[in-house]
Amino acid sequence: MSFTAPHIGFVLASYGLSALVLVGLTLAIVWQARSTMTRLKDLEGRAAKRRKPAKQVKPQ
Amino acid sequence: MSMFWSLIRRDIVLTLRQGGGAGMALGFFITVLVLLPLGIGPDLKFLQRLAPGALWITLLLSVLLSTDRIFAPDYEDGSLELMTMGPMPLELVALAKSVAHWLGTGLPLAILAPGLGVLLNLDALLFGPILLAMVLGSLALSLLACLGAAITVGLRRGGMIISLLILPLYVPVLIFGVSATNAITGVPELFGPSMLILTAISLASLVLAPIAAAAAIRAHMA
Amino acid sequence: MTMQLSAKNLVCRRGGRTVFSGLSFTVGQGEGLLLEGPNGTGKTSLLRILAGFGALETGSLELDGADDELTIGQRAHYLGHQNALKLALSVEENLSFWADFMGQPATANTIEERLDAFNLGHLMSYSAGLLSAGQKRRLALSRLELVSRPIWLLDEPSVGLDAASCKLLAAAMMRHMEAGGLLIASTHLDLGLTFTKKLNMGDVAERAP
Amino acid sequence: MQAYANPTRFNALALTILPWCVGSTVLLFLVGLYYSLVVAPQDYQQGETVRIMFIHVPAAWMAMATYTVMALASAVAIIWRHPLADVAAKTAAPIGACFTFLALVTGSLWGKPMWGTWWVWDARLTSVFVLFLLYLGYIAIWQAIEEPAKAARLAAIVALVGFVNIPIIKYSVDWWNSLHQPASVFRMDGPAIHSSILIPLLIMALAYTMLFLTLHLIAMRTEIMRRRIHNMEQAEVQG
Repeated sequence: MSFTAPHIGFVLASYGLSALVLVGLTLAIVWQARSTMTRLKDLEGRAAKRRKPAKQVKPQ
Repeated sequence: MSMFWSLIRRDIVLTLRQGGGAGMALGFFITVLVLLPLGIGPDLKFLQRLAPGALWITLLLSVLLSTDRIFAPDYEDGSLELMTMGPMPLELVALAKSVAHWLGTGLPLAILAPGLGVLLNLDALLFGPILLAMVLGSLALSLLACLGAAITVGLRRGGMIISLLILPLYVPVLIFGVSATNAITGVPELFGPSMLILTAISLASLVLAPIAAAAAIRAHMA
Repeated sequence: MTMQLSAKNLVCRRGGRTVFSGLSFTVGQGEGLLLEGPNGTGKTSLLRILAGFGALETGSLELDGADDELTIGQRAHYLGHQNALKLALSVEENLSFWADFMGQPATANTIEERLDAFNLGHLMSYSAGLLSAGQKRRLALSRLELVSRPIWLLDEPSVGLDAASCKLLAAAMMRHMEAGGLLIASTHLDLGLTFTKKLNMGDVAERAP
Repeated sequence: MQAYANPTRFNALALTILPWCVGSTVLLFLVGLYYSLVVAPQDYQQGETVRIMFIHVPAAWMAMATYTVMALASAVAIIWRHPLADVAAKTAAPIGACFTFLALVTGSLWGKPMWGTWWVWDARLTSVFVLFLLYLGYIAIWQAIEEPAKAARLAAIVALVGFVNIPIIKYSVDWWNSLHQPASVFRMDGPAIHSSILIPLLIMALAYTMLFLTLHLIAMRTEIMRRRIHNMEQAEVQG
């Protein structure tokens, strides 16, 4: 691919933009996966803590 | 079948009494027709070329304007729930609602369109075709509008979403409606096929839209 | 052939929460089931599920003794907190629409009789928008007898009614049961009506896992 | 806990094939880009700008393919009420919308040197634009409804209605296009597909497909977790 050809700017622009959008999409999805995972771990942790303590008398 | 007509009669009476649907849509229709020349310029020749497309787009938007009032009032006061408990299947309820909306909004505009077309210097030859095309096309517009209303009934920003959901579905009606309208002055032999396809779209919507609308209402009821 | 509605260990879950479970009851002709219990124990959910809104998680719900295959909802009146009235229409127009829509067209004087049962007869031609909340509630109640349906599902029907109107409501419910109708109602007020069966949703929920 | 049985099985399955997907996606992109940018010859007519086709056409294909996936998943969700089906449809939409957006932008960038304007109402570009609106409508429905179960059923209806209308819209736009422009001077995918063009095109198409699969799996796992969180929070609040 010669970089001096006419309209080469358009080729670079379209590849660049495609890369930008696809990488951005990938990062967004991975980041969402991470943050949801931590939220779930934190919730499961708290739920486990709640079940662990000894059974109190059932409040009337 | 008197159940079917009772719903249509009630909706028409409500539209007339509250002066909502028909009046608002007509007002909007005329306003847009006045704004167009102000925006585009008074050149009659140019406006004439523009007229069929502009009239159809204005019809589309006018029908869309009154869409979210199709089911919303019944949903809010509990009538919609009661209608799902009637002996009549929900599909026919949706069909009756669509026909009522068509008779209240779409049809009057379709009949008045040629007259109002004069504002855009509509070619006299086109009065007949545009009347016929709009009468047929507006039925499909109301059926699809009713589908959009059923999907978004009770939603907070329902009105906004309706246009996003329904306008893409209006594309075929617009294309064949406009081509049927100006076929006479353009390519005359196109008039027949465009009109037939437009009618086909309306008939297909007559069957499919109420089915989807009923499914949407059931989803809302659960 | 007597009609009977029988439910066996119904379970209803909404958004991950068990609304009620292990619920069983039967309501025969001429019988009335009173749903008791604090708020949030699923009285409204049960009535709405019987009317056809929303689905059960598990459990069976049968209506035996019914000939054609109408759903329970199509055989029932459901009265929730809304009155399903169009304020732009007159009192008579509201009722005549629902009579036509439900497939039992009514003449003007049948409508007037039903309105008299809730002493609204004199308001026939007035617009529903002029009515007070109590009058609107009574207008909705008069629909129950205008369109005859074997099953009544009433969710706190006496809300917004004064003492006199409550008596009219109790009388209507009595007439319905005597005519062999089934009645399932939830209410906090003592309507002066003896229900043949009672179901306390409170302790049902307690037993639920 | 029946509702979560198969999603947990799905999670396990997804975890096993995910590394393979990521690996093949990266590999395919490397090979594809090499072929597209280096190996493929210049076009005698368009010169270098023909290379834009290698990312425009796959994006347009994926835009259509994703909507088809959404429609199929929605059909399964409505007919068999399978909990995973609407998770699949919901998570595919944003990815599909990105592909559609890319198809539009690269189409415009490709058209500029050819037709001298950024946007030409070419039949294909117009249909892709309407498809983009269908995507936005579908995503908007999910956001407008709080209760997941109701949102799922309504979104499924919107996807199916949209899917039924795509061929009608496509046909009417093509017909409309031929009405006003007898024959568009420049055909998007060139007169004949020469192998030197076909190979990079197919590799890139495969790369895009694998990228979709990878992202879709990750997004579905996230959605399943998000629903579990939603239910746990609700259970906690209502006690």
